[in-house]
Amino acid sequence: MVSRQFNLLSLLISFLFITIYSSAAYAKQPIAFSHKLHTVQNGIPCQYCHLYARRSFSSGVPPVSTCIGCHGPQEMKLVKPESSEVNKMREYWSKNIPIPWVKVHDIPDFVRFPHKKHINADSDRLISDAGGGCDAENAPRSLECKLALFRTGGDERCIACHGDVRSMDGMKQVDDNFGKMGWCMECHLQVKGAKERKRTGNTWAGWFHAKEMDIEREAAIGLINDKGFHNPNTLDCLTCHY
Amino acid sequence: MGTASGYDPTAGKVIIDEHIGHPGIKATTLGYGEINDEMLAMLDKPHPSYYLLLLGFIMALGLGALSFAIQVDVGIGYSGISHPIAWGFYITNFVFWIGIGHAGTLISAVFYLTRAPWRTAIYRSAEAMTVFAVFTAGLFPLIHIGRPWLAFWLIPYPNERMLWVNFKSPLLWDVFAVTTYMSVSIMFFLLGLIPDIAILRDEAIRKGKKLKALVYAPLALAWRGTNHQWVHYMRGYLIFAAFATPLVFSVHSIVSWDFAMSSVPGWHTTIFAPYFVAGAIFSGLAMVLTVLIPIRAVFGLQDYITNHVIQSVSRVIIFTSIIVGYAYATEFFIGYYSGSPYERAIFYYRPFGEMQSWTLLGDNQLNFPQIAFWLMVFCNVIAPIPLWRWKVRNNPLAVWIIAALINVGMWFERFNIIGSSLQHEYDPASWGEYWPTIVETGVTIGSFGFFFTLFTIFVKSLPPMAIMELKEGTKPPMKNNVKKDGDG
Amino acid sequence: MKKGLSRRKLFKYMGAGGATAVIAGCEKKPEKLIPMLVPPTNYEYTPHTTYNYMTTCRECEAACGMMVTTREHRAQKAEGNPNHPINQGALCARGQASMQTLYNPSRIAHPLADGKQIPWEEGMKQFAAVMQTASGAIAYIGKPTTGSDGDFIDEWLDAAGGGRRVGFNLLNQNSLVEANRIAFGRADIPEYAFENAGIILNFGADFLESWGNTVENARRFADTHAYKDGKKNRLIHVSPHVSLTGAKADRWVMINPGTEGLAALAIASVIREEKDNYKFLKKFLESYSPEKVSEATGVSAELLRELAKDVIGHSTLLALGGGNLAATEQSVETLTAVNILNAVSGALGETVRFYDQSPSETSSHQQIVQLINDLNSGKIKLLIIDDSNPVYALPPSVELLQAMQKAFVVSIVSQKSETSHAANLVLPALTAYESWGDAFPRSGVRSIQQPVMTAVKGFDAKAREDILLEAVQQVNNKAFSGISSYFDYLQNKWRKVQSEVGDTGNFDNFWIKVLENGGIFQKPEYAHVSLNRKVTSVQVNDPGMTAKDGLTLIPTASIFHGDGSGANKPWLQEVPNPMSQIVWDSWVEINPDTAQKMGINDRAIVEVSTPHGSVQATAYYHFGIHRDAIAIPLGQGHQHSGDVADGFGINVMDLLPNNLDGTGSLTLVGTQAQLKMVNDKSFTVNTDGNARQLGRNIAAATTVEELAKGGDHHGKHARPSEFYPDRSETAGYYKPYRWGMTIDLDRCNGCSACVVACYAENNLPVVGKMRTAIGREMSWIRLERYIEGMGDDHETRFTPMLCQQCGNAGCETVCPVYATYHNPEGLNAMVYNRCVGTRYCSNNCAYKVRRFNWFDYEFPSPLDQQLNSTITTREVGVMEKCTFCVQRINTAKHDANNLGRDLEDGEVKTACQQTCPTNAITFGNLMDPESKVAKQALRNNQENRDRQYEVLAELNYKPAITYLKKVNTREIDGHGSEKHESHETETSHG
Amino acid sequence: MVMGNFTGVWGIFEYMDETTETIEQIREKGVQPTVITPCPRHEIDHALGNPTTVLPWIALFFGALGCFVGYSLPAWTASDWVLPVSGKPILAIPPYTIIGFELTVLFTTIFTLISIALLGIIDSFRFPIPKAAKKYRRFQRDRFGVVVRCDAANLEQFETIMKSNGAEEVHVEK
Repeated sequence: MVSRQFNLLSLLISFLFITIYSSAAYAKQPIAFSHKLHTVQNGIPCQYCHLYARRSFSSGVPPVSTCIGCHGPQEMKLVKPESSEVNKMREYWSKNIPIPWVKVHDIPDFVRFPHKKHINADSDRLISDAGGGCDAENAPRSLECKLALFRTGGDERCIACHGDVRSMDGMKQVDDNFGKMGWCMECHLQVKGAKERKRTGNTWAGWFHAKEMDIEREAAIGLINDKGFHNPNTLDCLTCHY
Repeated sequence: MGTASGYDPTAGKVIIDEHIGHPGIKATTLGYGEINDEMLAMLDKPHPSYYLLLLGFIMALGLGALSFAIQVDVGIGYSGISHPIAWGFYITNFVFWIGIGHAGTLISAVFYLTRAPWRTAIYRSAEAMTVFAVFTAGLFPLIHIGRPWLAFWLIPYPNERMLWVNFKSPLLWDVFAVTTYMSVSIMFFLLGLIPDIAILRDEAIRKGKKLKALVYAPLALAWRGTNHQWVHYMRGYLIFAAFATPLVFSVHSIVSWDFAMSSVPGWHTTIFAPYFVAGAIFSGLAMVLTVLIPIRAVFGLQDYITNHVIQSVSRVIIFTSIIVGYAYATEFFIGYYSGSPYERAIFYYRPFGEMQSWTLLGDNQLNFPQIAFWLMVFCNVIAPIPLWRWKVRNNPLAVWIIAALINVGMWFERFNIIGSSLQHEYDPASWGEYWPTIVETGVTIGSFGFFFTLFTIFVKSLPPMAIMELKEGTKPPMKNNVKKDGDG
Repeated sequence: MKKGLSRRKLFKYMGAGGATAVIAGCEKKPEKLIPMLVPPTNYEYTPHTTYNYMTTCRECEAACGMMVTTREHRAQKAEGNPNHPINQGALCARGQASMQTLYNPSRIAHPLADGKQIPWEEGMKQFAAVMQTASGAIAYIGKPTTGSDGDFIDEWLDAAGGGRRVGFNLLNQNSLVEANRIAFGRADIPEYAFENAGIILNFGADFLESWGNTVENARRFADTHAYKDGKKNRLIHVSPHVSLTGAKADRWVMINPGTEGLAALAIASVIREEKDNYKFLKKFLESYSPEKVSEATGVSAELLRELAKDVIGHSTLLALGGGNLAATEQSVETLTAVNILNAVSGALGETVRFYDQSPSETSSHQQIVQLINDLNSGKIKLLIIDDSNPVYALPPSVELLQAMQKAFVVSIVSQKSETSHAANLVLPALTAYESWGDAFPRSGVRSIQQPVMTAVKGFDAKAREDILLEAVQQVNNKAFSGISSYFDYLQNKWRKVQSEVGDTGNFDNFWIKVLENGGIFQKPEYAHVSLNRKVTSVQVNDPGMTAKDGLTLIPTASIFHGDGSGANKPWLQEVPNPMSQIVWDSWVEINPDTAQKMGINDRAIVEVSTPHGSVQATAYYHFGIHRDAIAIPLGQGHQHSGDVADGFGINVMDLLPNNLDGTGSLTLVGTQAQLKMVNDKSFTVNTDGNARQLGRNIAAATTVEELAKGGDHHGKHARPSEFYPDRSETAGYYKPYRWGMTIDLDRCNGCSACVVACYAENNLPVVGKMRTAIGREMSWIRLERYIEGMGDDHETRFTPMLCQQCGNAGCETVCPVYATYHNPEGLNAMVYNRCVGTRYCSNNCAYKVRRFNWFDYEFPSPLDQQLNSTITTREVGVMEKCTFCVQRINTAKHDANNLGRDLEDGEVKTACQQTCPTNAITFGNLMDPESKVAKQALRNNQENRDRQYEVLAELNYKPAITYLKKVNTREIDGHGSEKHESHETETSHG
Repeated sequence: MVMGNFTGVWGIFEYMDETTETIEQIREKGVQPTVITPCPRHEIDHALGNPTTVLPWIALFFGALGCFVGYSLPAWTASDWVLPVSGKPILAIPPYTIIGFELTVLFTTIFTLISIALLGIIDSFRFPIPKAAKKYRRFQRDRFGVVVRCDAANLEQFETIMKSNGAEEVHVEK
């Protein structure tokens, strides 16, 4: 009797567990494309294929012509002429149908996420040190590590949010709460002056005229950067929601 | 036994016999067992007409639920609320039901503290009314808002968005005031019920009704009636009463600040808090009478809810009616005296409608707010005037008619405030009109259905009068009637 | 529509049931990522990025330059081409709505034969077959054109065996051209240099609505008429009807219909006497002395003399006439009289300048009449009609429809219309925004029209010229040899243009320059003209319309619908007419005095009948109309123009006879109508809650005298000291931006282009007539129209009302969830996805500029393709409002940030500001003392401080929008309506 | 102490004056009886020597706590993410007073209710009642009960007092 109840309970728990964590599984894609193969073994940088990342809001899914550029039609015997997965791509190409990839990293429609702002951001100037080093072994997705990756730039900057795509055979969401507001805020709070803006902006302004104090603080918290222009406000709601 | 109190035509005055329990309440001459049995008899298997009545109320409730379902499906736009009248029937209903919810706590807390013994017979029902009315009122913000599925965002809870709520918003005060009031009313109601449920439990066991006993036993919280329990209980009750009293006055004040804190002409006045509180008590007591006078007739409770009780409630109604009438007059005076063109315009608009010169030429038509205004004045200021006469107060039918009118009037008072001010705000180019649609009417009917369904179920499932307090108010059984010899 | 219980609905029901608990099963259906097969290679393309293409607006004949914003290869927003000399970056409401020409749901998607869908091949076969049999008996009705397409069609008709082209334009300027020929020997339309005028006498020309190029007129008029340096030039409106133009006038002189010419000559006679010039006119003008015409015109001789004195005292005069009000039987004579007045007062060469060449093409109604006769007699076998809609726009008494049945009618159109409905064969044409073309509207302006996108998906259409080319090449293989498409033809034409403008370089380079620039623009050359001595032979008579039985019917040209082509655009139906504030309808303007005498209520349904027909429409009380006249706007009452147009309002053309004036143009004014009240209530929807501002100073005005006094200017008063410190003292606040706006009410003429621009930019849904009736219109900016005074001496004021981005906003504090708050850049932020929809903010907004999504509004396909992808499209239950086009601010900031700098003044333009023809709206950073907006808004500004005010400043909401008062040249007598002294309020002090 | 091992006397009374008399006599013996009544009566309280309760202090403590939370929660949330609204101060005391008041009332009442229940439970251990008395079903209706816990030696003494005062029934539990 007891054991049956226990079984039922454990079934329920595991069901919930699976439903909640199923997002961490690889999404089923029309073609078993391996990021690992392309990036690590062949050394292709992210922005070779996702070519709009530095220029646009969207990073851009590579057009099929990019794939065919290396793999070529089967008769040309370029790269992997016999691979069945690559042939799937060739079939799409020959039929003039774009590949219906499944979107893994999705953010709600009411959020404006400009890839270009993040790719082009001058991390040294904008991001303050989170304090504490990155423990890449035990906590690769900790805030410190993400910031470290971001500051490294290049492909590492992509990894900061999308996870280590270079180790993935398919594509999966690494952070469970990817695209949630708190997840974004984690890093947005690390921008110079952001915490000060958020917390102490001017709590007492209503009761004490705090002009001098604030102007001093403004310089101290780095609202104005070394080039003399104003750092972007990463905390304003209208930065992302409009 | 004789009449406890009454009008003696020969003497031409009311004769109150000071020696019998509480003057005017016959039940105070009954014995403990007698009270117990009579009260429990009320919970006996009901007459078939009871189910018919209940069915009617449930159908009204169903109509409301259906209307709301349609509204959620099609969009809030299926109601008549619009621009610039963004609040309409729903907020009117909300304020109305919150107002109804004031009588219970007022009677059970304020009159407890002021030791008004005539409350004993009616406070349980009034408290139940409070709880149900606040339930009903609490539904309306959900019905009203555009995205009810996100209503939980109004609660300050830690979330991954790192966002909190705006404590400067009067609506958030409302959230706190209404939830606190709801919690306190429910707790107060349950607190009062504990000894009575223990009675029910023991009676059920005594009569061998095991199922009932099983239901009542946990609700009675192991109540034994020992002196230790009584000490905590009575002190706790006093604390509840002491804290509920300011709460009663605060809730409707805070509801009134939903309006008074805005800059809408006709809303932005300091008189709103007392005005709303008086109105709430006014409407709440009227609802008590509207509900209890029929119950008294059906159950034959003339010994408990005597004419004296009705008279006492009527007196408070007269008093609050005067306050409300005075507030109406003050609003107009301030509107005039402020010199603000916006205020003056709105207080012209409420009674008389569009001013000739507001439109290009003429077209002075009577509109919904004007109907609401004159109904309000008639029902709230003029209709209670006959209550000044003792004869009217002593006639339950007349009192019931007046109380029902007051309920109508108070509903229209809220509509008058909400509906008319929003129609004529600052920018004349954005003035508009408001007419409810079938959805709002359906939900409004449904809210009455909800309230009365709950109340009807209550009447037959829990003792509608506090048995324990009735006993407390009556003469205790004495072997040697040395000190009191009231059996006249 | 989805069937069954969708996910959102499920959530809704659950939410409704209180079960808002987070459930594990609420996973989203994964979205698909569809890449491109091949990225465009011939030019750089980046998704989510704006590309602008220069083209030419073809909504009317004015040919304004247009810059179309495209994203993902979809045109999303039309703006004026800033290089273009005519409109200089601005567009009117119709130009803004051109995107709905492109994405109109009532566009024709497939070739139709007798209303049935057929494949293209079959359609072309039918067309070619008919062409072959009809050789030589072909007629083409098209919009009058100034570009190469006119030549093309002429050549095409030759190649097809001969035929004739008839231009059709209801509101043409033929009478003016003819009058100019008579008076100055130039059959041309001159340039009207408003900016040189000291006083403008307008004899009924609606130059801000329908007469000439309204965008250019508005700009140049505002430049002279707006208050500047302590003075203001006046516009005097001499007309039986106050239109939008009349509303902007400083004085309205009510005149009997059709007698403008008499008045003009009377004024001219006084001026001539004073100046003693033009001796040959002495005798002629003496016969039109003020005393003699006073009775016919209904204007006292003293007033005419006073006007003449004004003209002399404020030279140079610009006298204007023409348009629909002048379209009487003696329109040529009337306009000749205006020409005489211009000449006598010395306006020639100053304010009225003729170009050295006259490119304008004349089209006259007479040609149509001739065509109808030929159709009836069987001389025309094939009739080709393009996007013009003569079946709708001509009175039924012309009997075009009956005549069309005698021939095979091919309609090559993009939009459904009454004409295409009557056609035997309908071939879907591309709109002007998907095809090539050009326009040469006047000397020195050569404007190119290039496709800004490929054909809208789902519409199997071809360019009009290409259809014709293909058909003629099927019939005649020698036709257009070497030309495979109209594009080739056009390029050949532009090779000639290249040589004309003296460019000797490579044509490809020239062509790219043209496309980048939107055309080739040169300074116009002017020719000297003088008054013809033969003008004395012109006889101006008293038409005596007022003496006749009945009321004179004046069809007015609508600012939105033109001759009816605007009616199928949802935006133009939804945006209230600036004068009447009525939407989705027609109305009969009637003077209240007349109406009350006849017992007709405001908004009653009246039956208007003439000998030629009768219609039922809503009576609208309008002070600005002659007591013996009624006015009905053109453009509504369609029957076969798609769902948006059909069944709304009435077509005034049903009432008109087939009368012609001296040039063969249709006369619009002169029919006598009878009025009868049918029902005293009507379902006409107007968006203004009240036409009166009750002394509340929302649309404030001052006078020149007042300003000259100075002294008590409001700028002197500092802002009241505050209990709480200013937000600019908060860390991070207003640094470096505090966005602000000024709106100059003296420049605003109520054209409502800003309103349509806002619809286009911000994905505002169109809600329709029923929902507008209960106040559900979604417009973020509305043009408030207030009427001051009573009777003839009334004044109309316009105020664009949009979110004021208040410093101490009423809306913010009442929101329980911080969905709206004061942003560090001074914007009143609205976070749509945080909103739960309590709507308290809307209640507490004194300006009532917040709009609520009562439903999930639909954008019927293909209108959804126009949606701006840079902002969120809001869902049901969410409040929305203007945030100064924050998407534009953010986009500009992204770019500036990448360049490592702050934004500069003028870098961000809001949609309303961008399109304003008169530059009434200025937007920018208030913290930058050098910015244009700061100069206008700051209290220490010498020039503007006397005019600055904030709407409802006494509420201390501290709006970020500063209005500049309208400047009147006279006092409007005592706010007629506000006898009730309680409504008098102090002027607000900022 | 275990509930089962109750040693003492309990009696059932019909009349209140007899009950009070009994209580007074028992107390004279130095024993505090537990009295079961259908409703609270001051006479019985007086007879028992006006017992008091710790409840008001609990209410005071939680009321103060509620008040503190009511002010500090809004103040902390407002300054955790500064979002200025309508030019109002970030820490605005008047609106927070409302929250403070509401939470004071809420905390007080919730904890009063909980305390009544808890104190009742504690007292039922401190002053146990024999099982038979619990099963007697007329105390809630119209009978008074007096329960005396005592050593076996004193049982008779209390039984006599009760009987002499006219108890309906007297039970001795050993």
